Amino acid sequence: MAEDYEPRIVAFLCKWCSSAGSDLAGVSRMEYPPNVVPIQVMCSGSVSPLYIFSAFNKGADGVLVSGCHPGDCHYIKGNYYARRRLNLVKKLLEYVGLETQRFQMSWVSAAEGTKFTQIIKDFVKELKPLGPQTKLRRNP
Amino acid sequence: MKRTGVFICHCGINIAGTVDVKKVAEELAKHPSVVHAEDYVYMCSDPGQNLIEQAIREKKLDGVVVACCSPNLHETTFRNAAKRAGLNSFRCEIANIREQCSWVHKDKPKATQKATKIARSAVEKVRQNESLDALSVPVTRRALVVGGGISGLQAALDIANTGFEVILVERNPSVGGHMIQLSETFPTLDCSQCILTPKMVEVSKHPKIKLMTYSEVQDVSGYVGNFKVKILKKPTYVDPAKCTLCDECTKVCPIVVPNEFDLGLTGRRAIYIPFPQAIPASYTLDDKNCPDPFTTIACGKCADVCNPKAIDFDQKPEIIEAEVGVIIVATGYDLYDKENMAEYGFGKYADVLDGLQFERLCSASGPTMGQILRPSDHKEPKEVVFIQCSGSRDPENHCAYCSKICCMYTAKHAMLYKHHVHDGQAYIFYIDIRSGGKGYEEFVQRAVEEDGVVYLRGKVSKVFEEKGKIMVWGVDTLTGRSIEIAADMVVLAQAMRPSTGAQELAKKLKLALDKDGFLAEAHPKLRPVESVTAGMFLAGAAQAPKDIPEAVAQASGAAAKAVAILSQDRLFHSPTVAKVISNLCTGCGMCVAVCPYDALTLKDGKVEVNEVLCEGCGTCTATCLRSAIQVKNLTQQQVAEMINACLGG
Amino acid sequence: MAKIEDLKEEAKKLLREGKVKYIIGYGAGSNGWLAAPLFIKKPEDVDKLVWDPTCVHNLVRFLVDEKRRKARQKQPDKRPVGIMVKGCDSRAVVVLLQEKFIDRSDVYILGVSCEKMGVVDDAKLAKKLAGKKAKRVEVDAQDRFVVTTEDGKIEMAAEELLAERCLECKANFPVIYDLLSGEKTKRPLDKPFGSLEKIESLSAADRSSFWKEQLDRCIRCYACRSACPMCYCDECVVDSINLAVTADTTADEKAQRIHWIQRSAESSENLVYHLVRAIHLAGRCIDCGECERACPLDIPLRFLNKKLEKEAKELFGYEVGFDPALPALISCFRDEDPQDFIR
Amino acid sequence: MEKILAKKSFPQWVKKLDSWRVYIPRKDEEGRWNYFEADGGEVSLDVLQTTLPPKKILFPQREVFLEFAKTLAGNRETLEIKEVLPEVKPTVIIGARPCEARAAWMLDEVFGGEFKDVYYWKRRDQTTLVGFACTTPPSENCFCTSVEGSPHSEEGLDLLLTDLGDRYYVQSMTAKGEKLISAAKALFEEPKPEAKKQVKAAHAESEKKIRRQLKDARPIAQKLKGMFDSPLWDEESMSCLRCGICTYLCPSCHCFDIGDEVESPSPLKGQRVRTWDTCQFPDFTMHSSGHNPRPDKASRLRQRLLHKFQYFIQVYDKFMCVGCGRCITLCPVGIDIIKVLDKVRDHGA
Repeated sequence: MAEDYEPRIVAFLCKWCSSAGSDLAGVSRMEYPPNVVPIQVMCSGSVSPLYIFSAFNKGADGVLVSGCHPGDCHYIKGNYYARRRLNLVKKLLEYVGLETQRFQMSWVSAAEGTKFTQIIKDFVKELKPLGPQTKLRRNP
Repeated sequence: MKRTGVFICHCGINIAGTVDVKKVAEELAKHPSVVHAEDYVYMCSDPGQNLIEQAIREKKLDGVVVACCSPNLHETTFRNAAKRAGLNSFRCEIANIREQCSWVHKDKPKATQKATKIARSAVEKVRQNESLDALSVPVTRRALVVGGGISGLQAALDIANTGFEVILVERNPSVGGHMIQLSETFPTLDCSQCILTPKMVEVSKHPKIKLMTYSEVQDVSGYVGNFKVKILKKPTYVDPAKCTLCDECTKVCPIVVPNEFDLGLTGRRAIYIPFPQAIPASYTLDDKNCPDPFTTIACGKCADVCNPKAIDFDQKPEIIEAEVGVIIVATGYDLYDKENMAEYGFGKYADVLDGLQFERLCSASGPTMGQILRPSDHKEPKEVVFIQCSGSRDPENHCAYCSKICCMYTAKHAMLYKHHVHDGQAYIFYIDIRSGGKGYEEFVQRAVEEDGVVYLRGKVSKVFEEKGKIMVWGVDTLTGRSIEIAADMVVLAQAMRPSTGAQELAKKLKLALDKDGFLAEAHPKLRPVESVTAGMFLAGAAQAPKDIPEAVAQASGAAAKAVAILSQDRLFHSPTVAKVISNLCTGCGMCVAVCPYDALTLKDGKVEVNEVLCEGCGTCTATCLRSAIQVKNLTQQQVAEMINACLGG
Repeated sequence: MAKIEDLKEEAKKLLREGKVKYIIGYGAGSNGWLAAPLFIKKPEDVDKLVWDPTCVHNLVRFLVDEKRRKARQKQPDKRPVGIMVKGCDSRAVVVLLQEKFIDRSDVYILGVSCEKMGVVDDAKLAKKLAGKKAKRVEVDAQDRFVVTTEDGKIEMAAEELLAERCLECKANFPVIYDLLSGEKTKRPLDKPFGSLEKIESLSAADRSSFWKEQLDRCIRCYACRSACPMCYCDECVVDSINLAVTADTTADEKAQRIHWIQRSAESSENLVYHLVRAIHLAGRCIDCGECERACPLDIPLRFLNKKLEKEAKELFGYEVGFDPALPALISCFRDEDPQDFIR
Repeated sequence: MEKILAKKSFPQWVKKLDSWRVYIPRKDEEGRWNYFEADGGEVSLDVLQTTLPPKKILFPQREVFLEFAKTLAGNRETLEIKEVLPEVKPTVIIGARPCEARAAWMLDEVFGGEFKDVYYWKRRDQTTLVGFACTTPPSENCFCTSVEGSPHSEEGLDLLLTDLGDRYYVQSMTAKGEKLISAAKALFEEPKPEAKKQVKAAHAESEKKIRRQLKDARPIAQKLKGMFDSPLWDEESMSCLRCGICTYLCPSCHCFDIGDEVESPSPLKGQRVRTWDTCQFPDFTMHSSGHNPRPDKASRLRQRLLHKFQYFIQVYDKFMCVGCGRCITLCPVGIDIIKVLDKVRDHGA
């Protein structure tokens, strides 16, 4: 793969934990690759499978959904629904041949700036060798 | 919306150091719905805010995006600025290009590109934002407290003392809860009844508190500030106003049943007063046992001897409806059921007791008038074995959690025993000693040093009766020796469980329970006294095992939270709540099932949103198969465009 | 195969007494060997009902039409509709009840047990006959298929002709019914998801090219979702239209049409369409196979839905179409739901 | 021009057509017939009916009309619009059935006339249709003879090949057809008189082999005029699923939708495309007011039949049905256009 290939990642971050954790990474001046563009949602439970399919369709090379750890959801149980729903999405995407690394989910608390940073670093590292995502992408 | 303004903050060099803010403004100006884009060194400063206000007025902006720091910091600042210029505050959105961009990247062109995407995505969002006004509802300035134990009493008093009305509902004939059964309390050994009864009296006399004993909550509807409750008042068949407490009725009553207050160590009549200091001070005719279920005839002897004619057999259950603004649930605990501890001979041998029974034996008002005697033969026990963690910390067989107070009360029990029986010996089997708390560790040390209590680290393997003794086999894991004690009495520190009926009540109140059946708090760290439902609060052992000072503290905390609501005329609520696109809704109810706040209901085959209950989490949105439910100002349409913006360019 | 004389008697009685509006059943097809849906309004037409292994259709789909029809009528006839269901179809009724799409009182369920049999797979039959045309497909007393062609009769063992889904059937007799024809014969099922193994064992790249090849054929005629009893939405989320507009719908609302995918039958759009359909059927598909059968381009759609059925079972212990009181798969969770895929 | 082509020379002929893009029906592993680009490989001659008619080549399911993009230069916003016309290489469709060619001839009428559809004609003008006379009906539901067609109809075709055992009898109707013959002149021979007789016989025989028949198509068309409000439509559409099979796979159905596919809203960029659409989809007639003049399956089935057997005849004096039988064969619930029209004929009788 070309050295200058930069994967494009959309990250759906829940407002209360993961977006706050990402803020903490900023406040702590941690550094991670700029390949990820965040979209703040209220809760990981609100992330529809359609968002994920759509992101890949519009050209994302990777999609991340991040929410509060189990038991810590600001809305009590939204992340549990997300966990179940997105597990199915992941299995389905793998089944149609999308590389398993392209769709990821994580629990990042408001205190886990380091974890968020590491997740993004790893994600970019894992996506690079795969090259651009073309399977769901319109007009690749 | 077609007239969006974009304002890019340099934040000194915090943003401008890594992001080419001019370039971002330039790029954003190309967006078809952006009519104004500018950058400024500190947007949050007064001149910065003025720029925004001025642009809104001059360019008739109908949407504003401020690309700056995290929305947690200045969203309110900029929304207020927008509002001052006559723009609805919900038409202002923040693009976080500092914490989530400039501070975490070094490559300027790439950071600039990313900041552009973040800002564009915010433009897409704001373009479709609706103007919204905060929702507001009036508040019924009255509280309901469920449970008349120490937590409920404390919460009721704290609220009433601020001047708001309180309805206190207790299902037993008297308030007092488990605390009134205790003899002395750790770590100070002051008399439990002596410190509790003044509070009970205060509650009963308080002009702002309506005490409803022998009553149960039947139904709750409504939402924060506006709950409607139905309370079932069970008949006591005795008019407390007329009753003189002469006690003639109990003398003639022929029916004897186990006394709940003494945990079955004594009996009571079918007409009874639970304990002498009961509040309200009155008798109750227990209609489960009178008339005798076998003869089904009420003998009427009590009424015959009642001079003031206080007994009224015609009393009927009453349903009392009330409106309240907040609800505090303080339903307390029960001890782990005896049936479950057959391994320790509990329920099989009369001299194997639980902690509360032992409290009664120690109590001056108890069945033995404060003398510690074996229930089986009324002899003084000379060797007593106390077993901690009886049912606690045993995930395989019993409860996984630690019941928290047992270490302390067992130390107290052993100490009290030694104070009564100076030549006796107390043994305590324990797993760990958990004595965190003010004066607690010293208290345990005192038990060991002053009262010679023998602590044995290990589990008891077998308890059985032999020649009038209760044989206790166990292992001291510190020495590795097996231990055999021929005890006269065994006291089990039973695990604490949520009180019976709490689960049923939780269902009525639509409160969540944790995996052990205790009421779930809204957040384990940050919102420990709030329930998951707005306007409902938790106090005492109903939420988790806790001791008296903790229960009192939580009760006061819950009261303060309750008063914070009651002290307002109206409650305001974020308007970014769910809305239903009715033509698309098929009424399948999937969203209703996932809503954590019971904000959704099915009516005539369509879903309806109770906006006051909705917190706008959007889990319903992702669940709906037909996109028929959307959160205002973060609709799927908006997210779809945001996704597009994040990937474009 | 069960005899349906009792069912016919009941059907006649229901129609005679006016207890049902009409009965949806199977009749002889007008063309070829396959049965066709039959709508019976008069008792004398009941004898046109047939029950044989060519009764492949899931008639529950027509309850969706019935609901739409009722919604258009000012004073709808509220009597139930009688409907013939096989085991699989009955599970579709359960899902519709679960999703409150219909009420139990809307249907009079005439259940028929497949007993040891099932329905014929048209592709398998075509392959077996290699160009010859079948006129009739019957079952003999030994549960073997007898296929009548122009050149005479051919006998075949059940497994050779039965649809793959019948070989993986979890409910060969109805799980909900008002009247049941035939026996409740349980049959062993060693590999409930055996047919998936072939695709699952492929590498990611091979799976990708397999599905690309299959889905590139899609012409978006939407026969799959049209044949599906669970695709009862008035407007599918992938349609960038707003069918459900009324006179009160504002221009703004009309403008807010989400273009999740394009209508164009292109590789990416076809794939996303089928992914959305699969995920929306997770925990709802009862494997009646109608989408696959209806597809004129023979796309093996069942493998998409079956995969998620398998995951629902293995990950969450969820089985669809047996209990109308159960919450939907994605409307519930267990504390111990797997999360090994989460970082 | 009439010629003879030996069957063994047929693949050679196809190979010689290298300055054309050649489409030919081929069977895939699963036994499905479809039109594929002939890549010089095997050419199969026992062609059954393809699932999709060659309509998809003349009138593709998706066609870009124009591309648009907004640009900002200084303060001036400009919308750039670029027409996209199909770049078409001369194309031959070999193996088209006479009915399918008749359908192309109908598409010509629709997309031609006073307002010519440039996109269609860009392709059509470059396309040569080589038909195979159906000496064996390719489908058990063929009924071309009932709708004024025949298994050896020449309408719309440039060449017609008739199977005479070891050779084809080749009739050329147009200059386009002759061009194909001249591309490999050496392979073609002059027919002998008895071959002419044979071909006539084969054609006559082929008509007899058509198994299905719709009687009195013209009188039915007349009768349909009075049946707009008939309860028949309701009954016949009961089992309809409202899918698009019958129309998408129909060689003569040609309805389409035009829409914008926006690739990026900022800066605005996208394409205007034409895609197939069908009267069988509920949103086909949806008005932006929310009113739908064809709100149910009955009205949509009626539309399909009236378009084919009434409206089209009024305008072009032709049935817009060529009797290929695809809609019958592939309907998942067995709706049979012949049976429905039979009922129309017998209605009220």
